[in-house]
Amino acid sequence: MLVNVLYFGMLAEATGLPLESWEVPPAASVRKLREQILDKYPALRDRKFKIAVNQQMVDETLLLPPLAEVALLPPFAGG
Amino acid sequence: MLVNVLYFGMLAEATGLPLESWEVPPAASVRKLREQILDKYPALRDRKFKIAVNQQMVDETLLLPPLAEVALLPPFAGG
Amino acid sequence: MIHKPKKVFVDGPISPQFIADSIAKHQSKTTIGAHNIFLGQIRADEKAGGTVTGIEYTAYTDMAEQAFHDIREAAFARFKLTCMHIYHSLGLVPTGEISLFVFVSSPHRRATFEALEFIVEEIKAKVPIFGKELVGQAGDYTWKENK
Amino acid sequence: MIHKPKKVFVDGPISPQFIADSIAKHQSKTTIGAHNIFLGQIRADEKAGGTVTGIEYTAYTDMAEQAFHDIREAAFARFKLTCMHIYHSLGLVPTGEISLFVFVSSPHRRATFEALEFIVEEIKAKVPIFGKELVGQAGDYTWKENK
Repeated sequence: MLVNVLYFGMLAEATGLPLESWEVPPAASVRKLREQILDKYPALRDRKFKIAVNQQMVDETLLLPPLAEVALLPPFAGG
Repeated sequence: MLVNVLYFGMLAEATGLPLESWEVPPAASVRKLREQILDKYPALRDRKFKIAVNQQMVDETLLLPPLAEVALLPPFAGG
Repeated sequence: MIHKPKKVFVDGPISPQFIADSIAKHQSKTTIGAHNIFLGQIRADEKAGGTVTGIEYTAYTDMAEQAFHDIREAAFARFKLTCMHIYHSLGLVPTGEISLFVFVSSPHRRATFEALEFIVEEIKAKVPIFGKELVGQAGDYTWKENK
Repeated sequence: MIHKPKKVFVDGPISPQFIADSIAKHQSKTTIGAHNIFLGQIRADEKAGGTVTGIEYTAYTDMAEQAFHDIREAAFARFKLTCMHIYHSLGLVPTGEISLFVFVSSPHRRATFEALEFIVEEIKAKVPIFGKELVGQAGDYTWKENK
């Protein structure tokens, strides 16, 4: 199952790209995807980030829907 | 002893003048002066006001110094 | 720190352009991170005699200037502010126009929120300013009273 | 009441003139008695590598616009407001310039104080906007994080 992952700010800097498709097992959780991403980009282990799925903040137990838009969000700095 | 009395806003309207000299007994209190003023201008009995002496809010037990600047202040409306 | 007495009263309404110029002057003060501005605007309230068309402000000016000065000093003592400006109208301010402009600046937002509210409440309660609300077209009026 | 989604993001700094124009547009709304404005300005903070010269803002724009919309709706539901406007910069905002402009208006002051603080805190906490603080002249930078 494919999901689209967006990286922002310092995370895009660490991965070297803003957007990437990931293949995950059917009914994979956010946590599972997070682990795959950290395996590929160990530099992200030191960074604080939260995860949004389809533009909603979620916790890691959520099961990813197909074609989910997943965003890795570093600390907010608006204002 | 002479004191100068200033009337503002709706009070000046009721007295018909903004400024007036009053003769009061030596060591007269603010309350005493207030009574004299209300006797001369009964219309002021219906009006809310506070009294400042030499530009400080005071209570009515204060004894008036000679040549005091006494101000009758209706409710404030700044802003 | 002693802050020099500043002119607060302006003749008639305070214009949006005056506010813009005041904001622009603070762009060289690069320790500022947050500005907070309060504006009082004249409402077209409905009264028994008709609609309010404006407020004519008068003041016990000597005492009022001292009161503004005391409020400034108290706010600088209580809150970590970089700048503070207060302007208030005298004379006629028509409905829809601005009669009070309070402007505080600080490195961080918290001080500006607390200071602005403190200053506005103090002005309303402690400064001897009087307002005649002009009502309708026949020359009627009522006297305004702060709550 | 449904409020139509409004454009929040602007390219680069927010000018004092833009703020003045926004204030002027409210003079025809004669139920308004109080305006309250928050401005975020870029500080020249000292960092290890030198002085901050500006912040480069990026955002997850789709989610951010939805977050701004939700904050607007929540503020209209909680506070008795006549108007509310929020503008935030994207791209480079140099030190001393304004990156956030929040503007609330109401018949009475109390609602504006409470609403303004609520909105600013919500924006800082919930809107996915990211800031790269440019430091010194050698191309160094740090990532900003709201507290």
